[in-house]
Amino acid sequence: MGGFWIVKRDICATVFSQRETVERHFLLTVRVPAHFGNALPGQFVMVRLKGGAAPFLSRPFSIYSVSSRGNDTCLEIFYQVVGEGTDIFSKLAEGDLLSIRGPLGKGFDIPPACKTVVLVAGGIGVAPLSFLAQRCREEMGDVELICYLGAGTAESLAGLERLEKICTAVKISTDDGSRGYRGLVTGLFEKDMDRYAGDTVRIYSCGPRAMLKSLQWLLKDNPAVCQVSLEERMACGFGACLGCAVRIRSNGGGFVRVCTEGPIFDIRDVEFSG
Amino acid sequence: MGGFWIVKRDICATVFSQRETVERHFLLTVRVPAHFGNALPGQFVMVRLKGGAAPFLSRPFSIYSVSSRGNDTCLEIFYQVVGEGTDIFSKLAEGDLLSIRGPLGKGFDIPPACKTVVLVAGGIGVAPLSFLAQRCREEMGDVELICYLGAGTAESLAGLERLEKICTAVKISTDDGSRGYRGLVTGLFEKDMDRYAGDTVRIYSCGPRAMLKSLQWLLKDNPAVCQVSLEERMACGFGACLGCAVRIRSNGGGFVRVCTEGPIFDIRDVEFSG
Amino acid sequence: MKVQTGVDIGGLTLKNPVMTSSGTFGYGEEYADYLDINRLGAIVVKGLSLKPKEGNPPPRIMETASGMLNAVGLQNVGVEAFIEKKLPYLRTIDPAVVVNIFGNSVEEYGRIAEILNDANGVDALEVNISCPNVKEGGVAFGSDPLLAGEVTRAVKSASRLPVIVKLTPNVTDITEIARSVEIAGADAVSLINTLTGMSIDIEKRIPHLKNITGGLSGPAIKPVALRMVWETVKAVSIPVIGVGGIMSASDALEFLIAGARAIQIGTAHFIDPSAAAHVVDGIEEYLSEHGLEDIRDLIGTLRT
Amino acid sequence: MKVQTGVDIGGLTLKNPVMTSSGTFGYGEEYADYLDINRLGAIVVKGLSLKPKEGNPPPRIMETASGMLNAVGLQNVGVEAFIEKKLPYLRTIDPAVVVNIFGNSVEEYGRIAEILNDANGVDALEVNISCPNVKEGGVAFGSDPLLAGEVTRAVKSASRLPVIVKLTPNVTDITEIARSVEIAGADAVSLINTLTGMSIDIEKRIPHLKNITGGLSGPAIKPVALRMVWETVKAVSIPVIGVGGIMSASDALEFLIAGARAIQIGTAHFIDPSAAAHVVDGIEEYLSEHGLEDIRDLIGTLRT
Ligand SMILES: Cc1cc2nc3c(=O)[nH]c(=O)nc-3n(C[C@H](O)[C@H](O)[C@H](O)COP(=O)(O)OP(=O)(O)OC[C@H]3O[C@@H](n4cnc5c(N)ncnc54)[C@H](O)[C@@H]3O)c2cc1C
Ligand SMILES: Cc1cc2nc3c(=O)[nH]c(=O)nc-3n(C[C@H](O)[C@H](O)[C@H](O)COP(=O)(O)OP(=O)(O)OC[C@H]3O[C@@H](n4cnc5c(N)ncnc54)[C@H](O)[C@@H]3O)c2cc1C
Ligand SMILES: Cc1cc2nc3c(=O)[nH]c(=O)nc-3n(C[C@H](O)[C@H](O)[C@H](O)COP(=O)(O)O)c2cc1C
Ligand SMILES: Cc1cc2nc3c(=O)[nH]c(=O)nc-3n(C[C@H](O)[C@H](O)[C@H](O)COP(=O)(O)O)c2cc1C
Ligand code: FES
Ligand code: FES
Repeated sequence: MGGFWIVKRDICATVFSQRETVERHFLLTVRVPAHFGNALPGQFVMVRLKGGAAPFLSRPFSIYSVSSRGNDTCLEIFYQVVGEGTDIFSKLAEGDLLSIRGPLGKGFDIPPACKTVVLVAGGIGVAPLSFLAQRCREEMGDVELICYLGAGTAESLAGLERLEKICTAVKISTDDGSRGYRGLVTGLFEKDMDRYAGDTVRIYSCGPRAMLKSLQWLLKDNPAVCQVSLEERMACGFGACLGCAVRIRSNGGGFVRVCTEGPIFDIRDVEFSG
Repeated sequence: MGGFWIVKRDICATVFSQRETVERHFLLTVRVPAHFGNALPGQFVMVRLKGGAAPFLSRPFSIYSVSSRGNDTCLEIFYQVVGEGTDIFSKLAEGDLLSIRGPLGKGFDIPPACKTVVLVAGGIGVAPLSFLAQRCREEMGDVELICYLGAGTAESLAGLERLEKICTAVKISTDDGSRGYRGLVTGLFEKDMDRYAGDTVRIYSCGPRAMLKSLQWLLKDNPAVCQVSLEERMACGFGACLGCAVRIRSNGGGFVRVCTEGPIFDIRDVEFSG
Repeated sequence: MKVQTGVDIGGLTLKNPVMTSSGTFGYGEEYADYLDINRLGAIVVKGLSLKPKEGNPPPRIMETASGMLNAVGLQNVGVEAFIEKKLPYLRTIDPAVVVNIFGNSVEEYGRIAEILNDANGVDALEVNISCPNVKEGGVAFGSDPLLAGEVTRAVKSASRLPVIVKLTPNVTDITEIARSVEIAGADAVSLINTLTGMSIDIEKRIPHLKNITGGLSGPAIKPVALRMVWETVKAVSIPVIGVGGIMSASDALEFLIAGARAIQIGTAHFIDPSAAAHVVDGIEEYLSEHGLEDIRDLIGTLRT
Repeated sequence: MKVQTGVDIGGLTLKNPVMTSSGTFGYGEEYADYLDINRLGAIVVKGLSLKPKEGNPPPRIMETASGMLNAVGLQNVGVEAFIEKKLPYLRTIDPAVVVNIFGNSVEEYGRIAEILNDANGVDALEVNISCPNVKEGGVAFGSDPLLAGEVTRAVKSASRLPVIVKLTPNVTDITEIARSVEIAGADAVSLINTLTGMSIDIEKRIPHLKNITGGLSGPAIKPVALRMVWETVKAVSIPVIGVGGIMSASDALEFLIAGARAIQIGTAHFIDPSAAAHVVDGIEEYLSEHGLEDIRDLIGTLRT
């Protein structure tokens, strides 16, 4: 009940900077307490304007990076404007105050013996995967990092710059073919898929539900372990409201909480039709 | 339906500056369209954060001044923080956007033959009276302007500086006697009251309801005309919601709308007990 | 794309489904300078009684989270003064004019309806059996299916105009009341009126409203209004008009998709007096963006 | 000034009137890291049924203006697993433990109450006859005074514990239900549960919630909750617990002044998990600033 208790309280964080990277995608940097340095890739935070009336509920965002800048610890969130809440956040500027809860949830699982890390990112799903790639590069030296990155058009490819610095290879798909492979990122991944098998390969994915569902189907005969980050509407983010239910196949096929038992799941355990 | 129609639409105004003058009293300056130059002392505006969720309803504020600064017309509002809405407004800074409706309501009535203008201001009630004093000085040359200004303590005397520049005399009262007369401003006024009679004298007042009520009582045998600015909770400010009812004695003793039939009333017509 | 936005409300034809709600739009003229009134489908005027009514003592309103409480108490000029002083203006404008009425007794409702038969310029009646802020009439009629039916019958048999009955949300089952007024001959129902609420000044330990309780309106109540509209659409065959917390075209579209034939905008006007015009624009845009040529292809298309 | 904040709720003694509300505080342990749980008067756990219940399919929640809709559907571990896995933690903490229960039939309510008689560490029962999100049980019992009374009698005769009955606001007259459960032996009532609401995705033209409708909670409903508490306080002699939209000490004080003997905090915990502790602090401050030595000198002091 000592330090640990204080650590979990919602913190008041100051916006350090914000900029639009590609259309309607914002990179938000906030100053946070040093313990955020322990955050794991795949974990998320709940964000709200300090004292603001709208949005009413906090919004969940994956951690895009945590880094030290001088004496400060900075948390990056990378998000797309899709509705009222993200629209309000897009107007944040330096000095504005946020209420932040986290880091929350489970992180990705990375076995030390892993030699090849494959990322399949759809749109803003790149956020947790980019953090994962960064950590892998930092902690696992010359691990092979292959990223499949999909977006609607060349102009909306999010997070590419950073991934290109970290990854062994970044393979791009766009729906309209304006850059890279023309089609869905799962189609691009499918062409290489047979190369990714065995105990030393791990696949990680995040993106729209339909994309994860087709990835699940693609992998049905491939033994490689694949973890995905799921999204669901959340009220609390720490297991109390039961709002973020998702159906899984194990454990008798019941509902689990994305915020607590997830957001990272084995892709084979997710019931996408449920 | 031409120019006039456009004039009355809610305008989007930019905050020019804001500062705290005395404790919990803020002077807010916003850039407004040029037609605000026609505003009359006693008129008010309804104010809301542009696009903000709280406060939900606009808040009414008297016009404290309108002036040209270069090519801009600037509206000043002088307000006290008393609740949620004014607390939110107190955080406004340069560049923030407001939605402003007005000028609304009727202004004070100043007969050209008036030689002596007496102001009785309680607390932030100084706002419309200061604007009135300013206009009188501008338009009526050497009119005698006597202001009775009351506050809780010397530190909370609002608007004094400006009034001292405009008025022939400013007489001060504080509840605790920390400056000027010790007691209520109506007590201070009462001592001089007999001097204010006749057709060339006009009395104007604004302040807490209890103060106006006792002023009404003081003036019961004094024939001088006295107008007061009343306050009531408002939703629309232009006569549509009937939220701002106040009981008057004329017209069969019914309710009238502060926003439309007021906010300026003859003190003898107001039913303070109703 | 030019879209067709006209709707028919039990014999009342509107060029678009956007109406103003009673008590929030005065007698229309208050808004003349604030928006182009002629863009609206219909105007519903402040509730009228047989005799003028002075309403409740102040304070009458109070802000709440995303909403407001009001206890105006149906202050109005009375039906005679309305015809003489307010109707002339309303005759000069384009939207349909709907007169909201209420009485102290079943007979009084009928009597007002009768008087309005001779008034040129009134296109429909809206019968308020749902005001929470007056002792007589109001909610007592609206929460009892039998009384609600009786009032409806009295107005219908007295009036030559289409009759809309306005329902209260302060009931266990709003569809029961809706069915009862449908059977009694109502041409349409509008819902919801305000939810009864309260707010307290903790310093003075008195209610913020002199009337103690008041009617809650605004975005806070929208989810309740939308649910009740959806339930009622399934329960009756007469048109349903959706009211409650509509601030934007997107809110209005929720009601239309749920099956409302038209919508009314109330409290939003206090926040932005031209709110209704923006809703008209937004509905048209949505229709053409979604390739819908006729608003009737949108109404009631919720998939559940 | 040291103030006395203890209250008695029909035999259940609380060191202060601040409780958490069912379904928003998990089984307590979820909050252990987020606030000093021992500051609270009582914890009400997530509603329990005889058998585990998996709840409704997602999406289960949606934000609304100053509120949220939920259709969790009473997902819970079941009474047996609760006793085995959740109660041990609850025995280690200081606040009173109130177990919220619901059943599919009158008998089932009684059966759960009976099972909990043997569970060490439970201080009172809260009987949920008001959940809008399940077909069985829930609101059907809560909107009929006779059924509400029957459920209350079944639980009272089966249980050795103080029994609080939790009422739904989705009724014409909440005092009628309150009086009925009082007569049936309830030791206290808590109100309100959520108002039934709905929200629609206008792009997909489907409800935002898979369950179509959900329960509205949060500040949006506070005025309605406060009004119902005030009405109920006047109608019954058993203690009333106020619930609905309480975000701050000032909100809680409104309910206490209106006559609530205690209050529950729900949705506010999602906005700030330590909300309840701030309310405890704020109430104490208010009492000492206002020279009130005992909270009982504040409760029910509204002047109307
Ligand atoms: C664990 C987790 C991590 C996430 N990480 C990121 C991230 O790094 N970057 C990012 O841009 N987004 C992320 N999201 C999604 C993000 O939370 C939503 O986009 C955001 O809450 C939308 O808020 P809004 O008010 O703008 O949209 P709303 O107006 O609430 O909704 C707009 C649209 O977004 C969908 N939506 C709303 N909330 C969620 C949600 N919680 N999950 C999925 N869809 C939702 C709605 O169904 C609707 O279609 C994450 C979600 C979760 C659960
Ligand atoms: C025509 C008019 C002109 C006004 N001019 C000024 C001005 O120049 N400067 C200034 O500081 N204030 C002025 N007021 C009062 C100002 O509108 C209120 O102080 C403000 O609305 C309070 O908002 P809030 O959200 O901070 O307070 P709330 O939290 O809403 O209420 C806090 C307290 O203020 C009182 N209050 C709230 N609204 C009003 C209101 N409309 N009228 C009177 N009391 C109210 C409440 O009863 C309560 O005691 C004027 C009011 C009117 C009607
Ligand atoms: C100030 C005010 C006055 C009202 N007066 C009436 C009235 O006279 N007759 C009536 O039927 N409804 C009246 N209502 C209810 C509204 O017409 C409408 O049903 C309700 O406010 C919900 O819609 P909204 O949330 O869009 O305001 C009034 C509402 C407000 C806010
Ligand atoms: C996510 C959620 C789950 C809830 N589950 C229950 C429940 O299991 N049993 C119950 O009696 N009430 C339940 N409620 C209702 C709350 O206990 C409370 O009565 C209601 O939310 C109003 O209070 P609030 O506005 O403070 O949240 C739930 C509410 C929410 C938001
Ligand atoms: S968000 Fe509340 S339990 Fe997951
Ligand atoms: S504020 Fe609406 S009528 Fe005066």
